[in-house]
Amino acid sequence: MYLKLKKSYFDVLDRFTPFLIIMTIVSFIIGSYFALYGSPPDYIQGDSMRIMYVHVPSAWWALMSYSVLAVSCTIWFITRNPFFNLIAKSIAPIGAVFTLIALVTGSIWGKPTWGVWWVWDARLTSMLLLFFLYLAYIFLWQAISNKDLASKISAALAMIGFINVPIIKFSVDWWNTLHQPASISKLSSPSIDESMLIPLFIMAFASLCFLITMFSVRLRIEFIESRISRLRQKIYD
Amino acid sequence: MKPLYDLINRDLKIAFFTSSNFLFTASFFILIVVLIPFIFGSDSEQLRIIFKGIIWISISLSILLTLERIFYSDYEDGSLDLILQRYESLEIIICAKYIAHWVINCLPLIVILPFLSLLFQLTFSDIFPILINLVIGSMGMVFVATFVSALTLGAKRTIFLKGIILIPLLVPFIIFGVDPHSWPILIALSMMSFVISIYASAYGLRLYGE
Amino acid sequence: MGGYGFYVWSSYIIFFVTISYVFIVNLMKLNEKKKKLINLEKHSDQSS
Amino acid sequence: MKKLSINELKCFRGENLVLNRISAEIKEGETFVIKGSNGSGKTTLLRVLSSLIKNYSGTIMYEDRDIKEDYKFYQKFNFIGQKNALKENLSVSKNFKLWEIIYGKKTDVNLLLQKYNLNTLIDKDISSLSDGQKKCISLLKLKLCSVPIWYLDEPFVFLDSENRSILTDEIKSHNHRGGIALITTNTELDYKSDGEITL
Repeated sequence: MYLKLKKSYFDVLDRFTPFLIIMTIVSFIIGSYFALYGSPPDYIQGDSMRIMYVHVPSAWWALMSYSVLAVSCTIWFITRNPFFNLIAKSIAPIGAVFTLIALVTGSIWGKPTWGVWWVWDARLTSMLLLFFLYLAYIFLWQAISNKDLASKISAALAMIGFINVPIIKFSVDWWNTLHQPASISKLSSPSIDESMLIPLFIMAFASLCFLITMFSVRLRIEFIESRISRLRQKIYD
Repeated sequence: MKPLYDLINRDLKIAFFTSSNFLFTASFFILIVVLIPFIFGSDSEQLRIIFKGIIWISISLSILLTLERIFYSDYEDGSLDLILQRYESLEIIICAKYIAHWVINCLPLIVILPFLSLLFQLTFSDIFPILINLVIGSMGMVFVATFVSALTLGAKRTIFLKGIILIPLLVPFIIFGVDPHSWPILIALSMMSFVISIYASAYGLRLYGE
Repeated sequence: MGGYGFYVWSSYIIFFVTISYVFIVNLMKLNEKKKKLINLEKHSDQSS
Repeated sequence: MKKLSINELKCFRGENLVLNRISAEIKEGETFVIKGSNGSGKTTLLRVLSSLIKNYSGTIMYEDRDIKEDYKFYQKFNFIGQKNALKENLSVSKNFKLWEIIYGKKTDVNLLLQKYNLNTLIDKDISSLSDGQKKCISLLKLKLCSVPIWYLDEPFVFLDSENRSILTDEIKSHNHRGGIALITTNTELDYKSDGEITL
């Protein structure tokens, strides 16, 4: 099974990359302005609310990346088109980075709000487990030297991990209701003021642009790598 | 049923011939449990609370430490090839592994648990719910460990990688296992992981047969 | 920032430093691979 | 006529085409040698023929039945791979006990080892044996079941001249009984084979 994608498709990606980079930078600047100065502080949490504008988008895109990963692995299982494996392989590190950012900013937000750096809150705990799922996927690619085998195995594990995500979420919620003292305030507030939605959405958009940029760059790296290995084979045969 | 019996017999024989037999796992548990009072002090009230956690920690550890014995040791010396060519049905090979592995590594803990609980001044009525959860939960954990082992056969000998893959998958079992009233969920979870495990392990073995 | 300045700034700095690090590393890797590919293509043209 | 016929066999490993249109016909009582440089797919061919690899195109027929449809085919061959299937920390006799379970047949291990002058090894641990001794013991698996087809992957590696001739005699007598033998090797055989498959 050869990668049936022409080089020209990836040249299109190459041409779009500068545009994406500019869009990312501009929307991050606008978003940061709104997030840090252009919006009022929350009337309960005060200025620590501003951490949410980087924390929440990271958590969203971390979860979305895992869904993309698992869905593309599933499609790969059905169609056996290696392109979907490349998608999964290139999005995994970005998702892991977003998960890490969500974890770190979450615990920074926790310090002024809860008074401690880490609470065994259901969301934080399941995010931590998600991070391990990402790590397992990435390490598996490195541990198996036969790339064809690695793609099959990691796709299977990504799918099993995807089945496991709701189970982990459910079990951690269950565990949390048993052990958590009720005094700690939850992350989600019932209603978000419109003035907070604007910076949140701009930052989310900027992070998404960043994700797409990184994704296209990594996709190109993977594609070039597979071309290199095929060329090497041609030369040494 | 003959192939199933044969394969279980073979695994049990290997366990008895080598040092990895029942005595080994049982003494491993006893050692971990004995370490605990040195850390937390001899206050029996506190120890009684911790005891349940120790049991689950030690069973997860034993599942993790013996992970490579499920398929990897057979794969490494070539016995897996022999088994795969002599037995037509992968599912029987996998089921035999479940039973043999559970009997060797989890059954000793369950058997000695009532005696160990005497050290912590627990009565049988205290220990009975833990025991039921332990039986169901350890079976589910063995199912998960089997497919992780089957899928990572081609990876280099890295117990850390296998641990990173395995531990997040074991978390739900530990959460529901520790709660004495959630045994129905534990049964559902174990049955689900049985179904997934049969498919995933067969997939893994088929890949490495190649 | 009402006493929360340290937390807010540190989280923003962590966020931006991390993503620009990831960005630069991957861009450098892409350029390196591109060079490698061009070299190899030259090599295969010569050999064929 | 019991013959093993391979027809237009093709097998991919990942993106590489390892076996390209292999055809051969091996009649009963014949020994075939599979030749090829390192990494040319000799072991892959044997694994395909012993249906460990099921993902191939082309047909393999034995006794005029496709081996994919013959669910009893696994009782008709014995594949001795390059790995010895020996547990390093167990003694020879205990390893034989494990093999007996897998092959489903009891044998007198003492007698078997005596026949090949290996009876001094019976209580030794595998880890203390040399590579040649391990190979000899691994090849004794052929004696644990009587099957018409033998697949031997590099059987002569590590063997000294005495054991080579013993193995050659064994293969010859297997052929006399009407058995088929397929051997991969890098070196020349001591006698002329009935045919070759070159990869």
